[in-house]
Amino acid sequence: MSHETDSKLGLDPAAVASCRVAADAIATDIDGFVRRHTTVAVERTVTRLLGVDGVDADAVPLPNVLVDRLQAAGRLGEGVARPLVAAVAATGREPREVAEAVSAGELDLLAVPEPGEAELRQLGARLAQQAVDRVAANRAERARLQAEMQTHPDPLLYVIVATGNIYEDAVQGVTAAEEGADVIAVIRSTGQSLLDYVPFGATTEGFGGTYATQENFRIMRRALDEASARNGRYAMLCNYCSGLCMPEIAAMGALERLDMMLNDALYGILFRDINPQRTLVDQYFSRMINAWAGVIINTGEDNYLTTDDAIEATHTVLASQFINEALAARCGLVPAQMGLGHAMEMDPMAKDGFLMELAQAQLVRECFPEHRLKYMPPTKYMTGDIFRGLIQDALFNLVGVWTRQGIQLLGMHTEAMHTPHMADRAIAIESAKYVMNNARSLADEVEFKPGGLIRRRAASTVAATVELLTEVRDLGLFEALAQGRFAAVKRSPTGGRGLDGVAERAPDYYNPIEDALRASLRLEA
Amino acid sequence: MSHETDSKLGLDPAAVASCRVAADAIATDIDGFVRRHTTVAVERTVTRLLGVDGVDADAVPLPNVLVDRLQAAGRLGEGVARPLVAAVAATGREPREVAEAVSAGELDLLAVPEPGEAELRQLGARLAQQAVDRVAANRAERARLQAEMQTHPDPLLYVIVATGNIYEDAVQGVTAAEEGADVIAVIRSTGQSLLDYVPFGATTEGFGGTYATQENFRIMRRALDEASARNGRYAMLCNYCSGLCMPEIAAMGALERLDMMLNDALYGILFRDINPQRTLVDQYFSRMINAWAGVIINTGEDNYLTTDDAIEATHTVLASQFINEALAARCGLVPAQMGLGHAMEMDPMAKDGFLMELAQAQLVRECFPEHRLKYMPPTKYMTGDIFRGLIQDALFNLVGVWTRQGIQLLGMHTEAMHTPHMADRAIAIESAKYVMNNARSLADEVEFKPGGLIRRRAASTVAATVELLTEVRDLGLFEALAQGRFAAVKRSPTGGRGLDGVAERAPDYYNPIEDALRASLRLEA
Amino acid sequence: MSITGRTGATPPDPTRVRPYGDTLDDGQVQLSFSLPLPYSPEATEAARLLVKKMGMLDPRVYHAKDLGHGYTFFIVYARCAASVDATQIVVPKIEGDRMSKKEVDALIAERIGRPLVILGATTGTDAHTVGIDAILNMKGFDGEKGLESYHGFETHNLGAQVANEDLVAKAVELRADALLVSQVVTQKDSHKITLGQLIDMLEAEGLRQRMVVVCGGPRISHELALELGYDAGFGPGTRANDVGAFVARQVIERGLA
Amino acid sequence: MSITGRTGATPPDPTRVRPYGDTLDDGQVQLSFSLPLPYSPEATEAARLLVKKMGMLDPRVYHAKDLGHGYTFFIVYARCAASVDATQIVVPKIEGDRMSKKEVDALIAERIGRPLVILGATTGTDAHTVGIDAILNMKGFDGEKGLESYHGFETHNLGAQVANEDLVAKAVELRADALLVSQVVTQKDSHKITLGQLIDMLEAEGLRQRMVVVCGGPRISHELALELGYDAGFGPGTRANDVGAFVARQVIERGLA
Ligand code: B12
Ligand code: B12
Ligand SMILES: Cc1ncc(COP(=O)(O)O)c(C=O)c1O
Ligand SMILES: Cc1ncc(COP(=O)(O)O)c(C=O)c1O
Repeated sequence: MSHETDSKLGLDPAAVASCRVAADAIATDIDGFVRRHTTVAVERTVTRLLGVDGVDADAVPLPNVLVDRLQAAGRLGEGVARPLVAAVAATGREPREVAEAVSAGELDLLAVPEPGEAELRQLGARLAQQAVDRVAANRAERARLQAEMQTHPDPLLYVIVATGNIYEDAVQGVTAAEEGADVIAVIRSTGQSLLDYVPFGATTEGFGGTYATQENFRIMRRALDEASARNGRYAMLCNYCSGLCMPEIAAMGALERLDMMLNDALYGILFRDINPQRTLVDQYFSRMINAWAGVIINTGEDNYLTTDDAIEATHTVLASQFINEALAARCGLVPAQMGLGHAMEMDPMAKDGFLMELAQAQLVRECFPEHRLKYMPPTKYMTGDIFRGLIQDALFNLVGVWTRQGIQLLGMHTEAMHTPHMADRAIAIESAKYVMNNARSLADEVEFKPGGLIRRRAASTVAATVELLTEVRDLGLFEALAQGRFAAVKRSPTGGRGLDGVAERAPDYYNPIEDALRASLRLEA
Repeated sequence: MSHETDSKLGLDPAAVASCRVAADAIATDIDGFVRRHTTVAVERTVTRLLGVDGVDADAVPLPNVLVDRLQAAGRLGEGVARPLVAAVAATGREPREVAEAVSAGELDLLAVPEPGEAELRQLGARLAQQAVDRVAANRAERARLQAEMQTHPDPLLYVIVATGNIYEDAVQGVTAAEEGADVIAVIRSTGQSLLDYVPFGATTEGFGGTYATQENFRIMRRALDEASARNGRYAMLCNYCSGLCMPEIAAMGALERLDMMLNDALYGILFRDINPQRTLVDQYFSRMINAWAGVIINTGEDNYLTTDDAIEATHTVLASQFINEALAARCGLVPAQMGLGHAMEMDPMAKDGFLMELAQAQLVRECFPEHRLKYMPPTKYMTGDIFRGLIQDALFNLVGVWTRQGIQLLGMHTEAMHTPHMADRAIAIESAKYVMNNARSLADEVEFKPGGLIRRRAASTVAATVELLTEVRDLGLFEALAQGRFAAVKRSPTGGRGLDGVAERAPDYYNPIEDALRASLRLEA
Repeated sequence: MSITGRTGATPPDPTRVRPYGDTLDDGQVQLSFSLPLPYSPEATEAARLLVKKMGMLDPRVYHAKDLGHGYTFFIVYARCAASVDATQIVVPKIEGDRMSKKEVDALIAERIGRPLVILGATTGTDAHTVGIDAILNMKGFDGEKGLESYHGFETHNLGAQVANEDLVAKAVELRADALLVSQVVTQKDSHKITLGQLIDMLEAEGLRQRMVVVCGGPRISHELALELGYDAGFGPGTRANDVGAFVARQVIERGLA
Repeated sequence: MSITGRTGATPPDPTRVRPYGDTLDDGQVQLSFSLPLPYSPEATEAARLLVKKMGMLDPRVYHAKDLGHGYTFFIVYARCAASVDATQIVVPKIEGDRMSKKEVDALIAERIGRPLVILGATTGTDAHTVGIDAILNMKGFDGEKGLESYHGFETHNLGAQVANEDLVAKAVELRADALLVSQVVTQKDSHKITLGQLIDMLEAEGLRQRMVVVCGGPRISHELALELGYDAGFGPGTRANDVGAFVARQVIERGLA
């Protein structure tokens, strides 16, 4: 696709190739770092996938109870699997029962005698395989349902529900699915990404969203499955797999058959001030889980254009997408699972802004031809003028279908005021369907004049991207973030939240889930 | 422009040329007919341009008083100028005073002795020249004002005001001009086109519009001139020069410096059931006046797609535009004064409808490269869903700027419910400005794939147009209308309203205004 | 007004229906309007106060746009405190199951035995014919052929701008079984005036009870038609078969043929 | 309500302001909302009745859309019978003429003689920084540089998600002359809660009167800020110079420096 003759933009394939080379070097560097570390979240995820769930009397989730104990003893670097599997071996109980016993004070997790290494690893591998198989079964179930039902041509229509009450979310999600949405994303309560634990149970009073809890996932999945069956179209469920509990949420999603996850360490670093080391380690494990679960991940580069200028800084988005692609590939995600994010965020009053947006969207499409690109609507320049907003979103939908994006996040005309009301969403879905059907074949019909504004804009963005990626490769990603290369935000590798949850892996670090995933995904051990 | 290399659609210049040849033959035929006839409206127009205005005690306009007298005596075919000028010569009064005297019963118009033919013609010519000069002065005044003020790139933004109360119309027009409208069109009360006289004075209670009266023209012109001066942009004033008083309204418009006029006999025939002979004769004279006044005329082919199907019947629009072009040219109108009408009226639910609309709009643009095309927004498929409607109009605005239309009639999201409220219009203007600025250079940037849907659609429309025009040429326009070739409506040459106001010109028919206009416009006598 | 939201899969209460934004009973309503006040903080406050006067809670003016010349446009969201009891609502409707063209023709053939004469027109100064054509003409509407294509009807479409007198005269001349009148222009209630006049004329001539008289148009409801003295009213999206079925049934029920 | 319209160039009456569609005092208002009722004529009637309960005349439901699952969306136009007296409206406003960056700097240099220490943050769990950055950072907003670029200010931007305690501690540490707090998320009135807490904490520490405390955000008005105990509030479109001018003047007026 990046080949001259295929490119509508006349892109230079060599320039695109050098982006990939630089991004790969950046990812290799991160990969080395990640493999030497673990985090409290990674370890809690291991407990979850081994079957631990529930909360203690103080509402502390059992995965936290176990891992906090480990960390308090300064033994986080060994991994929680070692003592947990040992306890299972010693007591003959299920991991969940072990956790309950620990939380009840009946069992000291760290005082259990370990069986021999071979026996421990055999038991660990068996337990891990159960988890991996359960996730595989969900994946197969999804495939079965999707095969039975109708599919919608790309771009998929993606909408959010964000009432703060999961029962309302379910009602809203079901109506959206009925109206034609392909993906229902449940927005999280504002504070969750900074919590170093996953809340438990159904949410009825969140702020701007509900918590990502396993129960909430279940309620939504059930509601959408029923709606899918009624509509004959499979409604995908999406949630947020980012923040301090990134891999735990990936695990919960894998267990409850979520189909899509926002999953991007860079988002957390830049927009939530989460510590870069912590979240990059977390991301690695979360993405392996997502890869195995068949989840499509969405990355957050679209957000860069809210703090930086969309006309000046588009190359930062493209550069970050190349980095995210390289990082994701190392976790076993295939291009069709990579919802690399970008956005239409230029000032709508810009002369010829529509042409520039078209150039950008087509450029991203051509750089990532097999990826399920996630395309974000205007948000920053949405105002209280809902009538103008509707048109901004219509132009966005036109660009989306014209450049064949993969996932179209539907813009809401009420973006500047509230998270979407039921009718806002219905209006958005109806307009997207209208515009996309009415202009369905535009991509086949239209060519961009050689030497024109659109091609020139694409070429200059690629050139700037090569330059930025080369620089980031030379600096290293951590230093590049510290210097504010992305989103006009500076984040130090030792700043932000969650660094205290990171530990260097001990020589005898043991993580049977990671081992099983690497084997299943055929990743380098 | 119809040359292969210049055409974005790869149009066949020979096909376009044969459309013009056929249309010219059709116009020649009509021309012959028109030159042999006059109508009550034409004669009333002569009196108006000679200075007759006002109403009698029964509110009958003085032009009607004079012409009715003539017609009652079976002498319409001689023209009103002969007795009127004779009366001026005999009494030494102004034509207006003569009319007042006739109306008061003090003078019998038909009993005045005629001076010698030479004297009559000399006096007639002098009086006519005064009228022609007064119109020329208005034209010069417009040119002066426009030169002083800013101009807006095409498409011009055209909006309607339609309150039924001229004082509200003025308020609405002024706000529209302030918001950026280039043309303010004042809609007429529903019944006016069927009236065989022009109402007098200011309207405060019309239905769906105000009457086209000279006083209303004056009130609006004054309000807009003031607004223009404040805004530094010249606001054009438009009204409806059609129906049974077509040429009279042209005269009133010329006297009050209107800038644009809806002026199309075919509209009256097809949509108002006005007699074809009557209105084609009226149209001829009205267009000469408009030509001399520097008025841009708008034709009504856009309406065809309200009674016929836009996907099936577009070629009827194009064919009619060629006919209208040929007819208009014979009256001295230059391409820049020809606002040939067409419309975006396909079912918005049609797959790839946007592409077809694009093809049509570009086709019309290329067939009439120097004309100020009038492009009508979606109306028929506008519904009570104002949110969808806004988007229909946004796509229309995008097509308008992309294909460089001349006059963009702004769509209203409230089209299906009421004539525009002040805010509806403001929203429409703001969105048009937004979309057109944001996509200003699209026409320069984009090419249509050879052999693609867009080019094929254009080619097949041209082919169908050639066929239809050939058929109409063979049938003659009157017979073609009778057979329902346009707008899926059949109109017989002897049906409809107003035939009784048509008379064959007598051998001594005299019309000094026509003579003066022909001379000024350098038209064949 | 207590804003609750659901704590489970609570269904809404139909006896107390309020607008729904994203939480049960939140009452969310979007409004927009212009005020004849110059763009200013005071105008915005006036907009807010006005919405309060409508009995709304928490009005928030999200957008104010200067329309120029002393006018300002507002977009407001607010919460409606009022509710309606939906269980008490009764809307008059045309009775009888839907029938297809074939069924209508069969009914007429069987029960009447001759084609019914139908006269259609858009009356007054209204020039809109698309609606009446959609019902009467061969071509029809929405894939459904018009009454002209039925064996059971002999249709006469007089077109638009037809004076009520001319319509009545024609009805007498053709011994019409049914009159179908379209009204599209509704400004200053012109449709109600024109429609009302026709009924008055028919009654004066003693014709009203001898034929089926129905009207239609984008702003016509069955309820309004009944108020105006018509047998039925047909609004947006009407298709010919429903009109045909109504006319045939009426003629049979009322023994008019 | 008498619908009059103009008979000449009649101006609107500011003591009795009503919405304006296309005729003076026509009261035209557009509404849209959803009801938890299945798409049906009865639901449409419920929508109409509800708008009547708002005190509106002639409600016309122009569009009803099935949202599925027992919900319906409506677009309604109606005429508002209520009016407001615009001559009685008083909106609190920040006083003083606008000043440029240069003028603000000059005022501080002349009347205070040292840079004022300004501390900015978005508080609570709110992660939106674009607004506060627009006021504080070099880059600024809408072509107007931020307070960081002023000689008269020493600015500290703590970013977002800052706990009120941390903000107060930092204020003490840096001996701040002014606190600038941003709140963007307003769901469930979270902005009011977070803003209210800060004032309580400052009062408890006896700091409130010793500094200028202002807030801003898309849903903040000067009036709301005063209610919450702030010295001023700045809404959408605010530019740095206005904030700078306000802070400088307050410090001088209240003799805080
Ligand atoms: C097409 C059209 C025209 C065409 C009409 C061509 C023609 N021969 O019909 C033209 C361009 C000529 C025209 C002119 C004008 N129009 Co016009 N027009 C429209 C438009 C765009 C569509 C109407 C339409 O065809 N709808 C499609 C048909 C199929 O729908 P329908 O009429 O509702 O019919 C269905 C049902 O209602 C029902 N039905 C209808 N009649 C009947 C009768 C019976 C017996 C039955 C059983 C059922 C039935 O069945 C039909 C099929 O389902 C509307 C805007 C809109 N989008 O609605 C404006 C509109 C109706 N027009 C309007 C106006 C004001 C005018 C003018 C007066 C403007 C002017 N001053 O120049 C003129 C003059 C015409 C006049 N005196 O009446 C206004 C009316 C405002 C109002 N509420 O009063 C509208 C709403 C536009 C606007 N916003 O200003 N118009
Ligand atoms: C950009 C943005 C983001 C970015 C923020 C990046 C960043 N670092 O700031 C990202 C993508 C991270 C984001 C995330 C979220 N966002 Co957000 N976001 C927006 C968006 C699109 C634009 C806001 C903006 O930057 N405006 C531009 C600035 C310049 O305007 P401003 O803030 O009003 O500032 C001006 C004035 O108000 C004033 N001002 C502001 N602060 C101050 C302070 C002082 C002292 C003074 C004097 C003046 C002042 O001066 C500024 C310049 O004039 C809005 C939608 C919209 N169009 O408004 C949603 C919006 C604010 N976000 C929203 C939500 C819900 C979220 C999330 C919670 C969603 C979720 N659950 O995932 C998350 C989490 C964030 C959190 N916990 O706070 C909602 C809030 C709904 C509500 N009313 O409560 C909105 C309205 C979108 C929506 N409709 O759902 N968001
Ligand atoms: C990749 C990614 N993760 C997460 C989020 C938001 O999640 P939160 O703010 O709840 O962490 C976003 C929001 O846009 C995102 O793009
Ligand atoms: C050319 C032309 N003349 C006149 C009119 C309408 O005028 P009226 O119905 O008042 O004759 C139209 C309406 O669209 C038109 O296109």
